[in-house]
Amino acid sequence: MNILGGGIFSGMAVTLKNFVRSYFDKSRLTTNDYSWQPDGELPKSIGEYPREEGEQLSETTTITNYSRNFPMLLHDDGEPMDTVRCVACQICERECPPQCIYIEKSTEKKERDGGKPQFYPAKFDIDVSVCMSCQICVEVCPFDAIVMNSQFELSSPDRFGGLLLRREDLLKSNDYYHKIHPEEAEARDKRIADEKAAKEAKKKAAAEAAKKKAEAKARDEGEKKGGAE
Amino acid sequence: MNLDLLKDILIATVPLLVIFPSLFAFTTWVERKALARIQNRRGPNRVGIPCTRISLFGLGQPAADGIKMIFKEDIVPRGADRFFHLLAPILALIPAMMVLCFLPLEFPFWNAQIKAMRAFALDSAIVFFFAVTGLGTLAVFMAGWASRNKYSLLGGMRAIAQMISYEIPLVLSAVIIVMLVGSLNAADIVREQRFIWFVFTPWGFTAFVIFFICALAETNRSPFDLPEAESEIVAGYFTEYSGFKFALFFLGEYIAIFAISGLAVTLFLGGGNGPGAGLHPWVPIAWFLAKVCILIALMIWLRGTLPRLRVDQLMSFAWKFLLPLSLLNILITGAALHLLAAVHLHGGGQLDALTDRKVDFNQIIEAGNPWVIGGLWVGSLLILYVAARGLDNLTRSKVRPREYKYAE
Amino acid sequence: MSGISHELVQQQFPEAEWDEVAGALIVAPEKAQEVAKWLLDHDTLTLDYCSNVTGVDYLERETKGKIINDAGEEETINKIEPGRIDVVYHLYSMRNKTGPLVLKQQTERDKAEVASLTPVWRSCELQEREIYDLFGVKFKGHPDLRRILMWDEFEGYPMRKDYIEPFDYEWEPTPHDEILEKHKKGKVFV
Amino acid sequence: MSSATATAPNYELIPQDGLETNLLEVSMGPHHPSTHGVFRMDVKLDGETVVDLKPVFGYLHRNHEKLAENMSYLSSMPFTDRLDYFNSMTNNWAYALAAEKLVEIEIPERAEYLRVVMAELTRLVNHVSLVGFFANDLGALGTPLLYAFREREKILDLFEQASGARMMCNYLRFGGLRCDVPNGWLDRAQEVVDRFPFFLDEYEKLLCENEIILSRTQGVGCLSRELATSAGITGPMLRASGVNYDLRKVDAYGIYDRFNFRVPYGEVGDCYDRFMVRMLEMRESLEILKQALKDIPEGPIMGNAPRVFKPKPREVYGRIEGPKGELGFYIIADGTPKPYRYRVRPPSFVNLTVLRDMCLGQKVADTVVILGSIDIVLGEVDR
Repeated sequence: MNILGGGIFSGMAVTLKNFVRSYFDKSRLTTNDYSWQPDGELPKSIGEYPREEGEQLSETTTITNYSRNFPMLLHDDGEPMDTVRCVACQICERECPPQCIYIEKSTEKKERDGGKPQFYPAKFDIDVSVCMSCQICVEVCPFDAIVMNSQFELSSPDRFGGLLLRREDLLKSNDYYHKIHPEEAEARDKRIADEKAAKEAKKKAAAEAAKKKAEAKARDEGEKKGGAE
Repeated sequence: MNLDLLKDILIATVPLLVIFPSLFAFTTWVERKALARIQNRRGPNRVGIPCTRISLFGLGQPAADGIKMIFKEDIVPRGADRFFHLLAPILALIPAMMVLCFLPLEFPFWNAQIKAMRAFALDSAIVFFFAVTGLGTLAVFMAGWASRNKYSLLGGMRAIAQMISYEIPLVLSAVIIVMLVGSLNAADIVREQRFIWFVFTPWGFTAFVIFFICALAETNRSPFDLPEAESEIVAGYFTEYSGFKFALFFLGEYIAIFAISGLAVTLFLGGGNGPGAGLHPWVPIAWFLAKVCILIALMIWLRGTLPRLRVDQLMSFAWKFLLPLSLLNILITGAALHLLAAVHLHGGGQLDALTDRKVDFNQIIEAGNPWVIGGLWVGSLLILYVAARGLDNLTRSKVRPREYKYAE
Repeated sequence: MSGISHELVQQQFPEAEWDEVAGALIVAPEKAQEVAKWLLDHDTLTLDYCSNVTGVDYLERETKGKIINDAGEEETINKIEPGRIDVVYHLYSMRNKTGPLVLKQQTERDKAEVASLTPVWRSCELQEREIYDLFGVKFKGHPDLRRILMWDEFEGYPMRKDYIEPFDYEWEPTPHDEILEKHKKGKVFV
Repeated sequence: MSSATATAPNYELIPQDGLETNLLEVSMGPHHPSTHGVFRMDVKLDGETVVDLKPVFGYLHRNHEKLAENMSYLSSMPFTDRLDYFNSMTNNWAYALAAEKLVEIEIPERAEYLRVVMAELTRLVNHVSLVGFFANDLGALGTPLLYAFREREKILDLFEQASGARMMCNYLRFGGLRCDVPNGWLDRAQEVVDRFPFFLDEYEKLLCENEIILSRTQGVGCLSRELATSAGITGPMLRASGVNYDLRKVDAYGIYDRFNFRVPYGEVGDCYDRFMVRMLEMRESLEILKQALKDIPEGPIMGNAPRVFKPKPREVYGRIEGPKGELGFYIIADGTPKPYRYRVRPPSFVNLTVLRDMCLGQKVADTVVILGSIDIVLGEVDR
């Protein structure tokens, strides 16, 4: 038989315990604890951010290696527009669920560093007030041109223009991508390299096969000739 | 104009007007901080001294809140009764402030050797206290009615029902003390607790528990905060109050809490009595305030733990549990007092000649046979506990924790 | 979970059609309540749980069908399939833990009306109201047929395939061309 | 089996001394602290007693189904996150399950396990925050809610590390998962799972035997077995009414048949049963999680899904046991990359059918408790 009001007393014991323990046991605090975050750039307890007035996190700060916020356009080393990976195929524009991407294809092709001439986006706008950070555009992109940025301090006093990211705002280098999502970027680069290697190997194989064929043909012909002699 | 009288009045009242509102500010901070810690949060920790980076654990928060409240727009709903809408918060504050005067706080500013100053040395202080606090109910209903809001109206209705119901066990548990002391004067009651605080007697303890529960209900504290039940009727009677009017309500509510805690301290916890109370005239005041703070801490703790009762359960708790129990308590107190007196007289004790009463309680305790008194103590507690359990079983017979089955 | 054989139902109600592609049993609205009651009270079926109720709108469309013409030759002609609205019920049995059996009622688009199965399964109550709201299908015998998701004054049935939404009267002010221009000029009312 | 709509008790107002009496009509919501979003209950009160109640929906209606019918199959995956925004993982799974029925895709073992892990973590998130909100509705000033949210945060951290987002995970794909979990994630998940029972013990001590909670919830909002079945109530609410029907057991979708777990059920079907069934279900979820985290194999996380999802004309209905009840997706494919008809069967919407029946004759304070015990999310009710 329990005592009168026993449930209330046991509840009060729980709250008293929490009251006392909250001063000693950090894991009890509701405040979010990012101590598992590998790099030390983030305040250990994000609950106290910003600690100083006007404190800004550095541009490459990410909450986690997998965090995603809004998309950005990747370019390789060199002049951004010369090495932009996007070829304005407009798949992401079609697939974007909230339809926040607006692309205008260039009229003529442009020479790339070490590649064929390609189209490029004359206009590439992302309306981040509509974007819902779903990463569908990243998945459907066949050229690995669009990836997720983790920049989250985007507030702007300009209600209309401030949240419309233009092509220039979206262009980010592959190095930057490596900084914010190291694991993901590495995996992506590896995959691209593998694909390229496979392609080249295939090409080589095809070329070799063609060569062999040609050689065989030549030998055949030679033999024929020899036979005829 | 009698200048001395004016001086007396000022000396007696100004400290009250300084101590309690500042205690209010401090309590809001403590409450927020303590609730935060109970809930494993940090609580207010930014506001400190303005223009510096010193945050002082957020102690500046009440001041910041107060300033914000004053500068907020005062919104009166269209169709509300403007006059009563304004009157209600004022009327909520005034009775609460008034009853502070009946507390046995003796400020030694003036001629301490001759007489300590008390605001109101009224012989029937306890009766007056209950009479004046009853006015607070009116303010609450006025607010509920004048707002022209259905939630407010529901809150006002709840407040009336709740406060009237809980007033009865509240008064009945105070009657115990009056029986023990034989006086309605707050100072007499405190003086009577020189040796033993009434909370350490079985009847006093039961009465204290009932009194405390009723005090929670009277001041709309959790788990009896039905008139302002946030999850049900938005904010109850002050749904439509904003800015300074809201602040007044808030202040009135807290002052009422101090007043009723002060009364509980006076009646059950020995008022200003405590170790070293005779050393300096300020010590009893410190003791008194410390005890009030302990009661308030208890209230905060309860608020952080308990959910709210429902309105019919609240009523049945008051009428079917607290009321019979306090009546029984009165019965047992009377019987015990007679028994004690009989034993006392049997043992050759004398009646108190000074007062008009048969026995002086303290005298009996001091002189009595410890076995008799101990037996009485245990017996009364047992009877009261069994009675409480029985009443509990009667009122909530079907409510029990359950066992659950599993399907594989 | 095992499915439920439709043949059992067809034995009792021979006029019920079995649609192989959809895997659904098509019953006439007049018969629907009777079939539903029978399914609910049947000893072995006991379809006591109606999980999902929804409508499907089919516009009038041209299909190519093959017929044998008078001359006995196969000929491809254009058939016009009239538009219709299906009301689909997914039925399960909680007691036997079997299901589903898909029940369909079909009705024409202009004067869409089917029988309400709310008297048989309470779970249809809100879902049928939703179909009434979004597809404009009237349910005969429904206790409380009002709009549910749209407001009472709303006109049209948004889930129909030919619904044309009115001009964006409650748009999110997003910074794009024309709307941006309008916003710059000031508050726009349409 | 009774299935007729409950009618309000025949109410007569007795005029007293020539004074006219009226019922008090209160419109609770859409901006009310305890309607869990923009939901409205038009309540008619006699004093404090509820005489009539009409739920009003649609404040958050955005015609999710129409949106999905106008975009490709994959594109509506992120929109399913927004249905029941507490449980994006299970929403994803329900949609993926339905879509995978359309085309035959083999799902890799690791993906199946991770799906179960995510779904059970989601169940923990949902139940723990529901119980917190429920206590808040009862008037417990945020304390249980904040304890619950602290634990929820830990699980949301796990989601964030795995999928990049805390709530709108968008993690499942037709045929598997979008990406694998990062290194060390499974250990962190194990840690969270190991520590969760301590929290549950404390929570049970705080709430389950509290006299006030017992008297506030027992006998309030009773839902009979028959009505629950007929009204299509699903999930913990159905099991609280004493019907043993859990799709994880009945359908055994995914790989649920490999795990050893029990299904708690109540007998009375009142708010206390609904509350306790959820508390007990959390322990069972932890059991599943322990087994799944132990057995999880290495391997690929994506099956042989076609790059362009273009199923043949078919009709499918896929359903899973979501934390709130049976979440079903009914898809009609017509051979194009867009679904011809896309229908969500939202559990909390259907569960609201009996709100009125449960509330009639109760006190106004009980309506919020009953509503809280139904466990609705307006993103899903209104879609």
